[in-house]
Amino acid sequence: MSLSNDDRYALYHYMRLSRAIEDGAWALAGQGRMVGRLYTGHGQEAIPVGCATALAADDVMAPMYRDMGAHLVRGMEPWEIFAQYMGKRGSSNAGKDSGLHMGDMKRGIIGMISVLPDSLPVAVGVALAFRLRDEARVAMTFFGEGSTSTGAWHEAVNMAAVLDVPLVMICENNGWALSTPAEREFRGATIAERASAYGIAGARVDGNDVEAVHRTAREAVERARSGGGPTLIECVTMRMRGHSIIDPAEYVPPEQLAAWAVRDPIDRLRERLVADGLWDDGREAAMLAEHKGIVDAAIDRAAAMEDPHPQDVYEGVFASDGQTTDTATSDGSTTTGAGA
Amino acid sequence: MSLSNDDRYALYHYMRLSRAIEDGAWALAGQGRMVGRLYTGHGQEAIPVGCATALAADDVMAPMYRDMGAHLVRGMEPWEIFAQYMGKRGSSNAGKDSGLHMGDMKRGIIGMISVLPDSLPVAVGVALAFRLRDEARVAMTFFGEGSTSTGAWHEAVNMAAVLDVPLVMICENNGWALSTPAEREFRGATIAERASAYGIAGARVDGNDVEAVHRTAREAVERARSGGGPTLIECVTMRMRGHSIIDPAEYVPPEQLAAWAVRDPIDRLRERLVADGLWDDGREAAMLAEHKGIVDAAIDRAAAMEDPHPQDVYEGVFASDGQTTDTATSDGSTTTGAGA
Amino acid sequence: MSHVISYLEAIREAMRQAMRDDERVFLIGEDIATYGGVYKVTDGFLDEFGPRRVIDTPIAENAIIGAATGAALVGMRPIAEIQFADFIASGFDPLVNMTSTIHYRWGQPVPLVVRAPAGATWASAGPFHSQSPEAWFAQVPGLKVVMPATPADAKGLLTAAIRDPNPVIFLEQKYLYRRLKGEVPEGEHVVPLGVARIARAGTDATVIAYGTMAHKAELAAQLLADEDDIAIEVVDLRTIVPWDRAAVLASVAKTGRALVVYEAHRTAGFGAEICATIAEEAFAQLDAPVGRLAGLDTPVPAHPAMEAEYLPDEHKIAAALRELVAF
Amino acid sequence: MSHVISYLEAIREAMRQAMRDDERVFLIGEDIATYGGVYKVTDGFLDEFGPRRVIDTPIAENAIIGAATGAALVGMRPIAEIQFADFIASGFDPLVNMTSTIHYRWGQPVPLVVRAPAGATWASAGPFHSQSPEAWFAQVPGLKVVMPATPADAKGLLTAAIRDPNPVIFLEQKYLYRRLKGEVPEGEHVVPLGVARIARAGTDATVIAYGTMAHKAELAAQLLADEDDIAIEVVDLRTIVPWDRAAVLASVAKTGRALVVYEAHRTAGFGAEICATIAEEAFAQLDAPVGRLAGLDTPVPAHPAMEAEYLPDEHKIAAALRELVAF
Ligand SMILES: Cc1ncc(C[n+]2csc(CCOP(=O)(O)OP(=O)(O)O)c2C)c(N)n1
Ligand SMILES: Cc1ncc(C[n+]2csc(CCOP(=O)(O)OP(=O)(O)O)c2C)c(N)n1
Ligand SMILES: [Mg+2]
Ligand SMILES: [Mg+2]
Repeated sequence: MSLSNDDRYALYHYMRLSRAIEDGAWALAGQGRMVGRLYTGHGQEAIPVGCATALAADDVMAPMYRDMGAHLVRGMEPWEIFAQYMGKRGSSNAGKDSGLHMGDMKRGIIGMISVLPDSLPVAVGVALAFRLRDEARVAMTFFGEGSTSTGAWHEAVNMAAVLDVPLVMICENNGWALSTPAEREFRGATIAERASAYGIAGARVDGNDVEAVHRTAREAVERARSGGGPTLIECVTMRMRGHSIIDPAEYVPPEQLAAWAVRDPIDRLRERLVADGLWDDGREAAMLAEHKGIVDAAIDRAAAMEDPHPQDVYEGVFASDGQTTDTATSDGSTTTGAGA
Repeated sequence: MSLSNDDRYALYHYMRLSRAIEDGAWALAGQGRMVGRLYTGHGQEAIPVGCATALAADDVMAPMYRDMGAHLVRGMEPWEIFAQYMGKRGSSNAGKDSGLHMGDMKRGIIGMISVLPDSLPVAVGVALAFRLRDEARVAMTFFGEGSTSTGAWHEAVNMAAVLDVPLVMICENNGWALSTPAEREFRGATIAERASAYGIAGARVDGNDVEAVHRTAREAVERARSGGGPTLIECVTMRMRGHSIIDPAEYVPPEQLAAWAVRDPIDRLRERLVADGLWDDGREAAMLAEHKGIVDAAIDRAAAMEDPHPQDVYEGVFASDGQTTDTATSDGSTTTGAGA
Repeated sequence: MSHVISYLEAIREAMRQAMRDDERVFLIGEDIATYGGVYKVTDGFLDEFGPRRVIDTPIAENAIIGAATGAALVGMRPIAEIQFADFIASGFDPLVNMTSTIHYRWGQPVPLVVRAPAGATWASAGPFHSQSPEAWFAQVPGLKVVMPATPADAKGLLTAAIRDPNPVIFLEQKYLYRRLKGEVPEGEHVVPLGVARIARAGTDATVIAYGTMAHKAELAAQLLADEDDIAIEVVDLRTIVPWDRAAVLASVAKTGRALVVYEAHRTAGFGAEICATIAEEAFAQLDAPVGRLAGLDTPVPAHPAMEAEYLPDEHKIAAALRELVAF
Repeated sequence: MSHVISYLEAIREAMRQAMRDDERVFLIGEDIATYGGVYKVTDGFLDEFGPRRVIDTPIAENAIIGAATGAALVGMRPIAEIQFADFIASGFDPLVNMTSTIHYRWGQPVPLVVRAPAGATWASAGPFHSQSPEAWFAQVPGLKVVMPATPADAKGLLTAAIRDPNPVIFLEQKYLYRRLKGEVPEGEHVVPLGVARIARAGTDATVIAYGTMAHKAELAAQLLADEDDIAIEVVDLRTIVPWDRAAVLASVAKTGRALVVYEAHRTAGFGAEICATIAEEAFAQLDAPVGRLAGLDTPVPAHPAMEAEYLPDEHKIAAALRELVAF
């Protein structure tokens, strides 16, 4: 499972672009142009990117609100993300919900909700359906370490274990759940060690090493695909900004931030690429420029889109008959935008 | 922590009396004289008896529906139990609820509800209050292995661990949750091994050996009382009857029942007492006769009690002001019967 | 072709036919496979459909509902059983926050049925095996709520629920399971959601009810016909969400008098919604205030003497109707 | 002695005084200690009262409510904070099944307050940070439900809630937190649960509301006084359970016209209970059908254009009142 140069470039690209988009969104929010609040994955980019790249096209993933990179890997376009952030009529949630709560079954993305970690039991069901239909498909889902304190988390992990479904569960242990440090969320030393108590495979990996994350995820995905059941992966990282854009996070010790700043996942991969003779300042500058262009164009395109109409609020509470997912094939479903 | 002869007699007495009461209730139910359904702890008597005897008088316990012996240890009188079973006006639940859902703060008993395992988070709060008030008191609670699959279970165990409260959690692993065998409730080898993942003490004990159960519980109670935090104890036993009186339990392999029949906790303690020269047929006959007398008298006394009046239904939805628990002392509360 | 079967058998028949017709349909819940469910509704299903389509789970209402939702999102048509409606509270969050909002938020249908035995038994099932939680779900946009009152409707509405592209809470009336038998069409039988049943035509007053109480209302109407020569119209809503306002208003326009009956706690029960709607929409047609008869604002007590006091029944309904007609 | 403080400061003041007066009172919830709560309601409490009385928990709504219940049973008076009312769904079961029934079942009081910021913000908080779940709890016997509309009431009702021997759901209106300031008595201030406030006297019609909508109703009444010379009486319920039927009926008897306004989803919202009660009890006094204005039967949408369409406000209330008065 060694990574090709192209694989490594892709990992780098997705992480960098994630950050560029989130930086763009941060500025946008500062200008009061966002609908809803901004939560970012600054410093954690290696996890969604490293994991989502381990999936096949017809696998399904249920990301959380910091997983920008996972959306990009699954083919979400930057302008779609900004359209969502601005609550545009033609966006994924059509202005009805906000943030990275974007669902799109064509791309195998389950849209999350705010209640934590409600995508996890849903992902168990996705994986269960794959198993029941004998499809060699895998589901993957992401959650923070704080979310492991919830009952929903336990019920889902335990059910995944008992029903032996092809599911990869990614814990992004970024040290904090809002203002609560990990040691006040749980008393065990790690999340990964819980795996054996559930009777499933577990792993703990440096969440700021995208290649290590990717390898670990790939192993888990292969295990799941070949009937080996679920895996719980703990990716150890650090939340480098406040919980959301309005949180100055004064409760985080500056030393902790400093210690992690030097472990930035983007810098680390770049340094390796440079060391391997695969990257240089020229390429870096070109990528930054390219990404800036992408983000600027995306913002412009999204900004030009139509805003929701007040009357849109009445549409879509219920699906209508014709609209049903009438296929149990591997592409699963036809999707209708919430605004349709 | 060796057991005195009197201690051992007491363990034997409580187990035997539990069974006598449950046998009496079984007959009563057959006569259609019970309100609500009967669930018994046949074959599991060592657990509630061995554990409840490890508590001090001002400790608090939250039992489950099979824990007859725990109620007896805490001073519940057999006639009170039959009054409850018959839904009498002067019973603990005054006919409003049924079965072993009897609460009585004077005796430190939290009344359970049907939803599993809702007493567990409540017991966490009891233990938390003890810690906050610096009282050297302990809370203990009981649940089946099936109940460990629930979100409530996980949230409570995790919170007990993080808040480091003086709580002893007793899992009665009797192999079955209604028709579901333990291996379809969880995939880990044991419940006890979860303890370390939660960062707390754990133990696994032969649940049909009342002395072993008692010693294990006592250790945990002492640990909790001296500030050592919560313990999760798994008592391995077998449900020797159906889930409730109406369940013929045809799904249980006869071999499994046969294998456990020879490990009956009452027989085992008696054999040991006999071997130690502390018990003989005469004593046994006397105790059986005494218990029969207790049960017969209890049934008669309960049967003679008044039935609830239809209008009682309107009483007690809300507590009234005067009735408040206005003390934070170690005896905690004044209790008003539900029927009052 | 029809046959006479019980309410419970009608439910079984709907599920069996759906599972035979559509391989996407599967069952998930506690003790539904080997045991056939606590009320034996799925008895025999494991043998016929095998362990992939009749799945026993751990005790985990949240995960059952969440997992059923996930399976629905990728093309399955799960039927989740919650052992007792009372325990839906343990899986409340996914239903009201996740499952119900998916289509609204991102346009994906969630074809899912959550079945649960609901209501009291008149047999001391007590506070945690007797609840009627329909009002909670009626307050949540995106969930449909069904409460059949007859065997034929149990079959027809469950078939419609399984085919519906939305999450449907199907509250089976455990009191009726074995007690109520009736003619049920043998083959395919679909009763559309949202269309009330005029259970009995009448001119003097309208009773609006659903589930067990629709059954009791029919008994009460018969009592009044027999004893008082009063002609009561009984409107059985069948479904709470959506509910058939037109049928209710048409009946009230005809009779000028309405009594709403439900078994759940009176305060903030779904019947309040019906009363409020009638009061607003049929103001000019009403010859008497809209009456309400419901379960008490207390937990459902175990002892039969109190349980009977708690529950509306045909005699209480008849008494309320006599008063209403005399107004 | 009184001072002018915000709705949020009033809540803080009630809690601070209760904690100073009664050592049994303590706070438990997520991010309430170091962080002072997501809305900073408990800012400074950790410093004043220390970590034993201001307890940060893991993310575990079920265990928070369960544990608070247990502490209440042994003589404490916990105040549990649920970070957003929407997340009460994750701790729904203990509230509706365990906590609410203890006193009924075995006579032990459960003096417990569950505080939660509720309602929409008119600022795009979206479907999971905007809900008004009061109807769920009104349907559950044994829970009291409070929704204050003014700073003075926020303080006085919270003080009463903390002293009440029953579990009380205290739904703070996050829209009002910093927006609404008012005179609040400085020392002890208790507003009894179950007594409505006549926020404004009038003769032409009655608006019944609570929480943010009571505030909006006052604004609407002012609009109608200014622009139309219509005298609206505004009844602010303050508490949903118990609710002050007498005050509502007295006002309706006086004006003959009633409009019920609430922010929650219209169908099966608590307002339906008020409408149903008025329709039944004040039938003879009504000159017009009881009107209802509520949130839509949709999730609360994020985008401001749709959120504004979703929410009742003073203009919509005024329009509905004009129609009502003209009936
Ligand atoms: C059930 C529930 N309770 C509370 C919240 C409020 N909340 C939002 S994010 C958050 C912290 C989450 O921490 P973690 O899971 O570690 O994810 P992170 O934000 O660190 O990525 C909390 C408590 C919620 N969304 N859901
Ligand atoms: C939350 C919840 N779901 C389902 C049930 C129905 N139920 C009652 S007892 C039981 C099995 C419990 O098994 P276990 O915890 O092992 O206890 P045991 O009966 O074996 O002593 C179930 C599923 C319940 N009471 N609560
Ligand atoms: Mg975190
Ligand atoms: Mg068991």
